[in-house]
Amino acid sequence: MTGVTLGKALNLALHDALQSDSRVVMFGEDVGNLGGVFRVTDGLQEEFGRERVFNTPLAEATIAALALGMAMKGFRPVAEMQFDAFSYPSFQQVTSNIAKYHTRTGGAVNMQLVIRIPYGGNIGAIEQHSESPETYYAHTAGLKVVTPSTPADAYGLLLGAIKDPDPVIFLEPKARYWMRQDIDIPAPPLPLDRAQVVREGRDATLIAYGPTVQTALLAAEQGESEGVSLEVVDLRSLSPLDMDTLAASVRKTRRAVVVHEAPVFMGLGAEIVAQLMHDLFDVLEAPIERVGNATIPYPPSRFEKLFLPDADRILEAVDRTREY
Amino acid sequence: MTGVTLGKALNLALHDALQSDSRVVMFGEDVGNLGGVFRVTDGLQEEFGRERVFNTPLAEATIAALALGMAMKGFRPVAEMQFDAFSYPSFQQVTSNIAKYHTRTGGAVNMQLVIRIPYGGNIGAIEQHSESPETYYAHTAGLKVVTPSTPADAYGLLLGAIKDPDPVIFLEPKARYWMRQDIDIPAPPLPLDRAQVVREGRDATLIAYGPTVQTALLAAEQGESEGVSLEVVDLRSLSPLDMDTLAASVRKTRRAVVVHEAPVFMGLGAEIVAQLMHDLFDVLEAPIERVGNATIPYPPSRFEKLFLPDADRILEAVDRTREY
Amino acid sequence: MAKALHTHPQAREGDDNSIGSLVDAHGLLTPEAERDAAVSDDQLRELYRMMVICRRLDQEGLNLQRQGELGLWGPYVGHEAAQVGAALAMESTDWIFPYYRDFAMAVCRGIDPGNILTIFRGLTHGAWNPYEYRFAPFIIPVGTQVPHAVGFAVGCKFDHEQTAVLVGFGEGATSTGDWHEAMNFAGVFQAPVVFLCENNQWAISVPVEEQIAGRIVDRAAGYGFPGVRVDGTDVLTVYAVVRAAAQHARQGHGPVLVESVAYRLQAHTTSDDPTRYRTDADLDPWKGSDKDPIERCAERLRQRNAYDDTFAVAVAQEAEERASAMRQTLVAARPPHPESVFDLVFANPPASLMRERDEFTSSLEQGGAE
Amino acid sequence: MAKALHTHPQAREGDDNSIGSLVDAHGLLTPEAERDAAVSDDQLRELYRMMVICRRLDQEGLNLQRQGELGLWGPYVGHEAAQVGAALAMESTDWIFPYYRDFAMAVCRGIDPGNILTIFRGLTHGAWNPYEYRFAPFIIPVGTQVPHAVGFAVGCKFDHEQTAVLVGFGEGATSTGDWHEAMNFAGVFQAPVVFLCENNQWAISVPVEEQIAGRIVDRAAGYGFPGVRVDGTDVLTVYAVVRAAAQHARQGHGPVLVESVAYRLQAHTTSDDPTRYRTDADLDPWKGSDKDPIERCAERLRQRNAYDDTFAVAVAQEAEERASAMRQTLVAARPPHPESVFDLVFANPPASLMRERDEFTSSLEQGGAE
Ligand SMILES: Cc1ncc(C[n+]2csc(CCOP(=O)(O)OP(=O)(O)O)c2C)c(N)n1
Ligand SMILES: Cc1ncc(C[n+]2csc(CCOP(=O)(O)OP(=O)(O)O)c2C)c(N)n1
Ligand SMILES: [Mg+2]
Ligand SMILES: [Mg+2]
Repeated sequence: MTGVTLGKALNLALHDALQSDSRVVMFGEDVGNLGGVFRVTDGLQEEFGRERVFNTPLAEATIAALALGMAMKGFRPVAEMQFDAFSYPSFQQVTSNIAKYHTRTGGAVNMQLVIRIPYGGNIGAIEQHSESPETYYAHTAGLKVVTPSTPADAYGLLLGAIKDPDPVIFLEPKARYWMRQDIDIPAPPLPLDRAQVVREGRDATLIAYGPTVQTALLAAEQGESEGVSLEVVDLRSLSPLDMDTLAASVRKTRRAVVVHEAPVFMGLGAEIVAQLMHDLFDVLEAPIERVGNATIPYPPSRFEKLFLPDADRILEAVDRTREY
Repeated sequence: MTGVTLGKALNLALHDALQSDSRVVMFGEDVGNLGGVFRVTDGLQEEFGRERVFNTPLAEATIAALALGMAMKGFRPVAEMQFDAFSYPSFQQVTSNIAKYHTRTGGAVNMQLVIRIPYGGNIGAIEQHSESPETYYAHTAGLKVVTPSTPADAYGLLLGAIKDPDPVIFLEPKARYWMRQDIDIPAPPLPLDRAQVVREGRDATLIAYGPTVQTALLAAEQGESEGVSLEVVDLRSLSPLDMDTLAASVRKTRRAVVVHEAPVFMGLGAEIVAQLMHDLFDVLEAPIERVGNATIPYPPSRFEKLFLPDADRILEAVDRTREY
Repeated sequence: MAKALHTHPQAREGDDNSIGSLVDAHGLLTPEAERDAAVSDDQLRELYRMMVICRRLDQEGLNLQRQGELGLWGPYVGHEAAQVGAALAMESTDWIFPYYRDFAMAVCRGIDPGNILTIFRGLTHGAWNPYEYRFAPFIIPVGTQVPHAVGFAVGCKFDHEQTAVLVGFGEGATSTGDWHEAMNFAGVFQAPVVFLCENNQWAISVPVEEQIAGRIVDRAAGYGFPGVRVDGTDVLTVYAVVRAAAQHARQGHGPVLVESVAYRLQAHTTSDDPTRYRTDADLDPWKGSDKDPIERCAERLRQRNAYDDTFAVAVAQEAEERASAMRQTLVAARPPHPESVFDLVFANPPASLMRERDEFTSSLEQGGAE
Repeated sequence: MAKALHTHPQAREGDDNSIGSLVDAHGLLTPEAERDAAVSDDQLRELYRMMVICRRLDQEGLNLQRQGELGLWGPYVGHEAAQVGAALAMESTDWIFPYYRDFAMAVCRGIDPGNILTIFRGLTHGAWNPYEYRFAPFIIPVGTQVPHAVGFAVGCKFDHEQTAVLVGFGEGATSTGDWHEAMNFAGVFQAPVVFLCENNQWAISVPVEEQIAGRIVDRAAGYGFPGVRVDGTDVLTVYAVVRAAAQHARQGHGPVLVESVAYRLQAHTTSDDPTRYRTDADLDPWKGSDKDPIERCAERLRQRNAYDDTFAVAVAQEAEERASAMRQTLVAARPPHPESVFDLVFANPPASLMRERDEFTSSLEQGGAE
């Protein structure tokens, strides 16, 4: 299929999952005839009916809890949170129940459910619509957390998440919903725990995920024109981290920069840096750099580009590792 | 005052704050005539009356929101969450409102409030009563996060938190409520952003906070008898981190181990390691080690000691840094 | 039923039904209540005036968004009676905790509309000092402002003030846990709060029947305080009922829930496409002049002989002027320095944040960005 | 009032008051309803039997805790009628979502009480397979199980099953946002749920009047479904009302709220010290045999001539035997291998977690701990 946007790829994955498994259901605010505020569920209610795809009242805690209850009843719920910050009301249900229910039932009950959360900034939005909540979820044991960076990955990862027997937080880089790619569908589900080298290089590794992968690739291109060869690794899975793939790349390049939109402080970069610098202490030529937001609430949109990673800031960080 | 427990020191700080500032109020579940499930508010309602110290309904989101509203009205609320995991219902109010209200009002409204949260394990409790939620709060810009490790610090830090014009998450190491110390009171408030070297040493630095400081000190003593000289730094402030104090210590010892009860993955140790290994790349003799919980929901209490840091595990980590 | 089991005496709906009895079965002020309310011609004209101005400002907001001057606009046409009626019903010493759509309330409180718009232009997250206007910031996470108002009101009560607190929210907000917790706290603490539900029958694309079980107004009884459902297109009713509710609250009788029923005539926001979920026919019952807040108010004024062309033209002209002043203020608004973002996080910022700020500033200077 | 404004037709309390009318002003089954319920002597004896057994198990739990065999015990004495009555009122094909205090419900469902106790001994977070008993795990975070039940019930409805779902919670739980959201969802989706509030008038030290504004039972009307307040010390009433409510739900008429009013006669848990917040005098009205679920049931049986010493002695003896069996099962329970903690996190665990497990195992072997 040609020119498929990331949003459309997600829509196709939901469609194929709803079609191939009658136990898959999809719900959330405005996912019905509106098709969601980003149109990811466009046309699904019409095709599959109101018991497969349905609107809920405005209550994220109970959207999550509904997923728990329906999963227990043998459905495979896919719940949508409308925006990153609006997933916070569900925090207790996700952390204290969804992440712990398998344990709590001695393994008897699977939490085969997906919570989709559009996240990230760069869309010129008002407050609360641009957050990067991955730290909150990745730190919570009992959850799997993934995020795609391309339409093809979006399709494959979402299928993989729906088929996985465990609860998956599926973070959708909302600024990339409109990114286009030719993709083959139907395609098999992708594994949930694998990072991918999306560009090979020699001089340093850029580690990115979700919205920042394209930014990292742009930086790598720009770097190339300036004579720097940058490898780019797309995490795809934020929890667990695929440290083997990361370590293999950094073992080769001996320098790295981690790039995300979330504040650097306690961002995912902290864990990646801590592990890589620990495991590759003797291999690294320079300390690993992190590029992310400052320790501030997400700024007014007029200023967001000044705080989000861009190719220049990434290349400056690369320079720091190379000039070390 | 002799033999004051950490719980009593908190009680004294609340008492002195209520007495010296008529705008201080204190509320939460069971903080009235019960004095809280840990007796931290013992006797306060009786002395100060039901408009200064009062029970609320069982609703943590609105306990936090009540603090916001009353702070805006010029009170200095101190809200209690009964246990770590029961702070999660307030996550949206804390993250989306309390942490952002000062920003949102152009600096006009101060969120001069404290949210007290007993945290950590090692008390043989049932599920949900032993969590270490500091990552969730420390990653949230707009909050200050502190935790005492001794009765004296408990008193001084809580006074400091109440007097600070910004929202403070005050984490209380519940397993240490019964730790005793002779303390001077009244004492001045402590600054909220300072770590403290609580034991000097040469061979490696143990970085700990809250419940693990005593464990680290124990390890240091044991280490001494084995001929290893360990410095122990108590973070006291989890956000911001006092990196100057940490760096100064590690610059001297050139080896470090971070110790906390939270899972290692995305725990506070990740940020500390990432910063120290970045800033002291050339100084360190070995990668910094982390000791904490596995990537699991908090285990049944029968097993908790196997998963929590103890002196042995800390010293093994020290050995790893020394044998590197 | 089961009264004998009732272990603690508490106010129940019916104990104080004076507020509920202000309106008839259609949610309109009864003739008797209208007489008692004694709203003067001048007051009614003031309500009319503010509604006309606010509708014009709403239109201008939409224009500005279409012209690329705003990132987003959330129209409130259809809400004029609720917002203007409620805001003007409150004393200037009272407080208002709005939700994001309560633009007209902000205007009634005297906040410069051009400044408010800087929020929707992405320049700031908040454009006024709440203490200056006794008007809290707009809140985006639905429902979360409701318990803030309760906390503030508890404070007012403890300070023995004669202050009432109005909190605005949509019917979708009543689905949130925060709303319920706030209702219960308000009842338990007998806080002086007026809960104003602006039921416009849609939460983005979700119609009220997929949103709410039962009736919102009926929930008040479950918290032991009065609830009243008013026709949200009649400004006189909203004004009189909210004024009575605020008085009730101020006098220490506890909270009141007012459900104002009207209709969201426009898209949820300019990002929304309502053609996907509702038809023109859905709107038809709400488009007539009998449902238009301004027309209805004009009609009431005419019946009082308090409306004439001179008045109407003067108001329309004032509305034009204020709309163009709003536009001018907006486009002239200078964005704050980006570094100011750091200064607004804390009242007492830690040194580490100030270091981040300095690095940011010097990288801006180097990069020459913006 | 304001019926004309009601834009969508929905069930309201009163539309179906058949459940509410089962009880009189004291929350007791009316003679008529009792006749209609046709609870046989054997059924009533079964209710009696399970209450006696469960009270004895409760006592044994307390003993075990005092003897250091349990870390914690949460007594449910006073709740026997509510828990046994409700659990036995449900069909075996129905589901129950309990809260942490619903031990007697678990016993009624056939779960081995000695196994349940392993939770309170710190060996596990959950001691049974929910599918085996149609009984969900105990939930500690207050109120959060209520929407789980609704989700499950929505699933039952979509699967066109004749299944009702009972969910238990304390009156403190009604203060949580989750409770309200669940009530609203249940109403919107017309889910087959019976909400059972075990109002024991205390949430640890917080008395119901500091907890709840209004009356819990009155809240059902606000969600458009029936609510009924029953005397929670009369097992026959609880049984008949919950059975009717479950039938109502199973037949597709939507949810029902049952508020069962009794009293927490013991400490909140063994960690609690109630002398700090209530006096013996507070308990007095609840200590008489007219408030004791077992005594009341015995009295009903006597009136039916269905109670004699042989029966009573046999039941008491069975209770003794089950208490000692429970103790034996508990003390004989072998703790699982600590590594099993890793195996229970996921159904499909990632390799990194299995590596952590292996490291843990080998460090255990080295350290020789436990
Ligand atoms: C907690 C939360 N969830 C979701 C959203 C996204 N959202 C913004 S407005 C809205 C609908 C609100 O409807 P209602 O409360 O009826 O107010 P209205 O917009 O109709 O005036 C939604 C779902 C949000 N802002 N906050
Ligand atoms: C969300 C949450 N907050 C606080 C607690 C601590 N806590 C445990 S039981 C309890 C009281 C519950 O009272 P109620 O719902 O009436 O049930 P009861 O214990 O009286 O049966 C509290 C506050 C908790 N478990 N969960
Ligand atoms: Mg609405
Ligand atoms: Mg109770």
